Amino acid sequence: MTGESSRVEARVARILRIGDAGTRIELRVPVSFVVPRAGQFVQIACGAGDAFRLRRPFSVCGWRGLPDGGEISILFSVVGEGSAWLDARKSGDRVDLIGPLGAPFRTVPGRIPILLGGGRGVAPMLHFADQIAEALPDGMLLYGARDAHAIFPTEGCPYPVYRSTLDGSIGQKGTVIGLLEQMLSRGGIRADSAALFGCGPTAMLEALSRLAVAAGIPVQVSLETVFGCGTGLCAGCAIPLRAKPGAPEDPFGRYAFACTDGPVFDGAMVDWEAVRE
Amino acid sequence: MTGESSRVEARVARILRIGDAGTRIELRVPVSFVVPRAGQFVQIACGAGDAFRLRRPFSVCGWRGLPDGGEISILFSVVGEGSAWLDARKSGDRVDLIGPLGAPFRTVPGRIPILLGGGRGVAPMLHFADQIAEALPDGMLLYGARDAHAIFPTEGCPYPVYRSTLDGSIGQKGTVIGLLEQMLSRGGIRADSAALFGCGPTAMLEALSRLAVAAGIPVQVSLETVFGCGTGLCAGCAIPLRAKPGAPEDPFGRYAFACTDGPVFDGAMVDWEAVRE
Amino acid sequence: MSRIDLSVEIGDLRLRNPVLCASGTFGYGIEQPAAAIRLGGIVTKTLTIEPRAGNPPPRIVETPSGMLNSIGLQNVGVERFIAEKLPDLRALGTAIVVSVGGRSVDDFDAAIARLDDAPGIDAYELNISCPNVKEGGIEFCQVPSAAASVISTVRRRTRRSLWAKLSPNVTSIGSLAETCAGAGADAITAINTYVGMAIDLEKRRPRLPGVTGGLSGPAIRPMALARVREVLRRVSIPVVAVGGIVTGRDALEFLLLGAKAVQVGTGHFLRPDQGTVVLDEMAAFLEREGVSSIGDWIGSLKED
Amino acid sequence: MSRIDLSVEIGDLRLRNPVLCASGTFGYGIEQPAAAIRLGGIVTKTLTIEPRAGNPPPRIVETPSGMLNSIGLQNVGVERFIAEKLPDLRALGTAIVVSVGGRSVDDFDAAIARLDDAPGIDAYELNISCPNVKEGGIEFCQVPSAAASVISTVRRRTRRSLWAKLSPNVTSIGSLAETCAGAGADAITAINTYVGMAIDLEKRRPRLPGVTGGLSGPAIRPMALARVREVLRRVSIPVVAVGGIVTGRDALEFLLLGAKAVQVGTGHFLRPDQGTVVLDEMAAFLEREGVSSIGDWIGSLKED
Ligand SMILES: Cc1cc2nc3c(=O)[nH]c(=O)nc-3n(C[C@H](O)[C@H](O)[C@H](O)COP(=O)(O)OP(=O)(O)OC[C@H]3O[C@@H](n4cnc5c(N)ncnc54)[C@H](O)[C@@H]3O)c2cc1C
Ligand SMILES: Cc1cc2nc3c(=O)[nH]c(=O)nc-3n(C[C@H](O)[C@H](O)[C@H](O)COP(=O)(O)OP(=O)(O)OC[C@H]3O[C@@H](n4cnc5c(N)ncnc54)[C@H](O)[C@@H]3O)c2cc1C
Ligand SMILES: Cc1cc2nc3c(=O)[nH]c(=O)nc-3n(C[C@H](O)[C@H](O)[C@H](O)COP(=O)(O)O)c2cc1C
Ligand SMILES: Cc1cc2nc3c(=O)[nH]c(=O)nc-3n(C[C@H](O)[C@H](O)[C@H](O)COP(=O)(O)O)c2cc1C
Ligand code: FES
Ligand code: FES
Repeated sequence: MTGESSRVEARVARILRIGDAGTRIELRVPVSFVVPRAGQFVQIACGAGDAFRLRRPFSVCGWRGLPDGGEISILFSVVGEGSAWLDARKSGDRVDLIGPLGAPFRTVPGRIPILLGGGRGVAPMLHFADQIAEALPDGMLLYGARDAHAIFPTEGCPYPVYRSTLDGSIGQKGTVIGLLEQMLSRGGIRADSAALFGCGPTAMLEALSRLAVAAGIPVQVSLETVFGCGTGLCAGCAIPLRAKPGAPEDPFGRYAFACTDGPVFDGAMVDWEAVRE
Repeated sequence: MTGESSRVEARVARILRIGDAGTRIELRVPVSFVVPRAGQFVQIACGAGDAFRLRRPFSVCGWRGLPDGGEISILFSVVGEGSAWLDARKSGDRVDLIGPLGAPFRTVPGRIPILLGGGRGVAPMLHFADQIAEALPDGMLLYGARDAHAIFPTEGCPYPVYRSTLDGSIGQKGTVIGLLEQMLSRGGIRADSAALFGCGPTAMLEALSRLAVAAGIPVQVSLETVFGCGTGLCAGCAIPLRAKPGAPEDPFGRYAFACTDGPVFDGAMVDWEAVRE
Repeated sequence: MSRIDLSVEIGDLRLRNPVLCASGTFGYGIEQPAAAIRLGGIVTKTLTIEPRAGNPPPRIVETPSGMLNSIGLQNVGVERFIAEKLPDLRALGTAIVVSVGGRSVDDFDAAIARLDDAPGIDAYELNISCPNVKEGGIEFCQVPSAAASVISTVRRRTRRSLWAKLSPNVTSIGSLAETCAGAGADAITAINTYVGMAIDLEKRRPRLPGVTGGLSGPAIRPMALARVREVLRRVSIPVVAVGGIVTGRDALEFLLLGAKAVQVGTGHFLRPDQGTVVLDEMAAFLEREGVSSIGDWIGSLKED
Repeated sequence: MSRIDLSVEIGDLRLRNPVLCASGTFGYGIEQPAAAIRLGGIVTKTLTIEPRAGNPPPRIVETPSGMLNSIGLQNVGVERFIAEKLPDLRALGTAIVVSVGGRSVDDFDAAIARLDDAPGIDAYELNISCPNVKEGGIEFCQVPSAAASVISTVRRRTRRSLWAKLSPNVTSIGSLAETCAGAGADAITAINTYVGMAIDLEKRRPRLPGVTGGLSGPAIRPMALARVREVLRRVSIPVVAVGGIVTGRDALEFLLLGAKAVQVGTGHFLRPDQGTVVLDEMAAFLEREGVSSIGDWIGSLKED
């Protein structure tokens, strides 16, 4: 990871509240900031100075390169004090962040990328689509949300976007996993040529991974847990993994670190029972 | 104290930075707020919400009654996080305060009030002048500051203002105590008809009290110490007092509470050696 | 007013709600009558048989999410309390818990003997855990036998309820609680402050003249929770929880663990009526969650 | 770079400056090489003779001005450490302190025996104070004789420097330090985390699967200061201070008390190079105050 991430004083370029869906913030970073890859995240110091607060992790949802640096964008919802602080920023404000961090999504040679975003989990998927669409133009994005109000705009997305909402107010009624199952069964997506990439609520990622494993489709998921440092120092961000079949027993390998080994994991390797507990 | 103080959501009416001298903030309070008397203070919650911070005490420096409430003004300097927070307020912002609190200055029947303010200690003296000038028009204000830059404007003051600065850049060169001694020796102030009222650095108040006691002049001083509650609950704000001559021994009476017994004390009763330690 | 039944019982003593003030953070209980009449009970500033001057200033230092105090039990003494404070306190109609301290077993015994003649006191809280008064050597709590001897001595003196207030500055607060229960305590109050200190770098001196003080406030809440849990696992007498409680949610955490009541301390310095804020927030939360009686909430934490 | 002489000696070990990282908060010391090469020394994550899986997630809870952790000593084990981490660590040229833990005296002994064959280790820090690993019953520190037996056993095994890392969750950390010095420790590291817990009200469950965790961060600094002072008053071997140090000023407070060096722990989660921030702030302060050698500052607190 050395040299790949740095701490920068970013500036808020734009901040936009998108209905119930949350907030999109675009942050200007200097050239020292390495181009982030989809699935990577940044650690933001949410709160200036006096009070102690751990940094908060946010996935990068877009990148725009500029001659003297670039802009990263983040989609987020307010769930507590840290995200409320971020939501209160105004254009021009400073934001202290570290990044890009973590292991990104990786395309699977010979397979068509099927991206699945649940709720604000659509963020890294939009970034992934931007990053790979030129090389892999046949991909698509399946995007599930609670209802029409909770949908982030996906206009610029280079992939076709298929949507689902729980109440059917936009797109197909039901979950994004239901949508995927339907497309698999109707042949819109073929198990032998697809690779699945997901980000969203843990229950969705578990369902996605089980489905993928059952259907023999490669699957990568971006997982969240509570972070201490986000930089591989504290061992706080444990993700339980299954033992590799046939591999020697390795107690240390029971838990991987979401911040450095992840946040993107092979969905087949995650021990979902233990995650759920 | 019951019924005399209340917690209110004040609004910043005006905030004004006065060079090196500090900041003047004017806060709109509702009718429930009792008219403050000079020497009283308010306890301000400097910092909104999340982080724990004890309230900070500030003397009232002025009062303007309005049909539906009033405005209190405060003069302050930034010395730490609490005062920095207050300094960052903008007009219209909310400020949670409790007041008015504490024992005010009290005029001495038959004696001409001589008010002495050192540095930002001038704040309650300006308020006191406003409050008593009509009834006692012969008073005066002696105001000492570090230099010309550190002087708060005193235009509206109903009393004549005599100034001193340590570097002589405005008024007489030296301390405000030097100025007082000079006026006493030249007869501008007469020991047999004056009462002294002071607020400022502890060393100044000690010198003032010693001088007053030696000259047989009544003296009241407003003292600062670290406050816990400001409302008489914690016993944190101890001011060491001399034993009353001839009174029965009273260990409890060794320390008075600056927030309820004070902040204004009889300068002759304070045990200055113990304060200084 | 809440429709939820908030009343709790600490041994024989019924409180109309489980929110009390913590000793030393609400004066003698009469300084803020409007708040005091709504509390479940009032715990007074710790009283000693003789008046005490307390420690020299400064007595307070703010620290991250907390504060240090070194008041040194400044108080008017039992005699003046009975004459000057108790009548007003009784007039409030709130349950009265008188906190008692001392440097020796005899001090405690004498104070209780005198207080026992005064009517209207519902319980005594024995402050055997003050970190700021150490003339006698160390805190009583640091020597369990000393703690036990205070309790068993005053137990013989009074029929009123005895709450033992414990220090967290010990290896095992659970076994200390057991000792106190065995010696005749009717309830345990946990916890008093943690020993701490602060330094003035510019002056190269401790900020408190007595060097160390007691740490309180939100900073200590996670530790207080763990300490209260240790006590609850070891004794069956009621436990009154204190330590960093500033909001209704904070209070509900301790009740969920199994504490029968809570005390609000440093929170009162944010607002003199913070105890009532805690009470109102607590009731509103329970109402939202559909809990109709506080008894259903107390001790309902699910540990696997 | 500073013109001030910042070097200190912990027994035989000379450090170029007194700022180290705290065990478990800076990985194995190789994750942030740019910061690591500037520190006075690196204390590794606690290693055990066998690799350990650690505790199930979540392992971290934020609290007022601090955090709880329940990592459970997840580590690669001594063998893999020597093979995979130590070479890179040695390449940094910073003093290396390997933290060692275990459930039994034999665990410690076996780990030290294996590590002693590996070159380039300057000292061992014996973690006898982890609140999150209790299979063996309780913390070693809670039973002074158990602590002593760990130290005296490994003392016979190695000639390298032994630092005993103490728990604050005891009645008298001073007498514990004395016991450890008597058993052969060359230095004392104080303090490890305070036992704490947090509750999820909505789920009515503890936030950590193991219920309790260790509290660290600025919240504990006032207590750490008082604990370090207790240790300093009881032993003459060097003391390395840790607990809530996040700024250069924080570090200077502990040095003023008499600690010979400090460790930055939770501070690293604010910035992975927080140790160097502490170092630079410290040097700038001393320069402003006209202190030319850190030795003149250490222990210069004026207590009346
Ligand atoms: C790798 C990664 C990428 C993320 N990307 C995004 C993103 O793109 N957009 C976005 O809105 N959020 C994202 N999150 C979640 C985000 O970090 C949390 O919402 C944020 O930390 C909450 O901080 P807070 O102070 O507002 O709330 P807190 O007060 O800290 O927490 C509010 C609630 O959220 C829970 N919580 C806190 N942290 C997490 C977490 N990491 N996972 C699950 N629950 C948590 C708390 O227990 C609490 O119930 C990501 C998290 C991770 C680990
Ligand atoms: C009755 C009373 C009236 C006051 N009136 C005014 C006023 O009108 N205008 C004004 O500017 N200030 C006034 N003060 C002082 C003011 O309360 C402090 O400046 C303020 O609390 C500092 O808060 P802070 O968070 O900015 O600084 P902190 O970070 O709390 O402190 C900064 C420095 O000031 C010291 N300090 C903190 N509180 C006090 C105190 N009470 N006395 C002396 N030193 C302290 C600290 O030890 C530290 O060195 C008054 C104080 C009292 C007790
Ligand atoms: C200023 C102050 C004074 C205190 N005085 C006493 C006291 O006289 N007797 C006592 O038993 N506890 C005393 N305490 C301890 C509190 O009652 C309480 O146990 C402790 O502060 C922890 O609770 P908190 O975090 O809610 O304040 C005092 C605490 C403070 C902050
Ligand atoms: C996430 C985390 C992991 C820790 N792991 C260890 C450890 O493995 N061994 C150890 O001796 N101390 C460990 N500690 C304790 C620290 O080394 C330090 O003693 C404590 O956190 C107090 O310092 P701080 O407030 O600066 O963090 C850990 C602390 C944290 C926060
Ligand atoms: S969050 Fe600290 S190692 Fe991952
Ligand atoms: S500041 Fe609490 S009694 Fe005065």
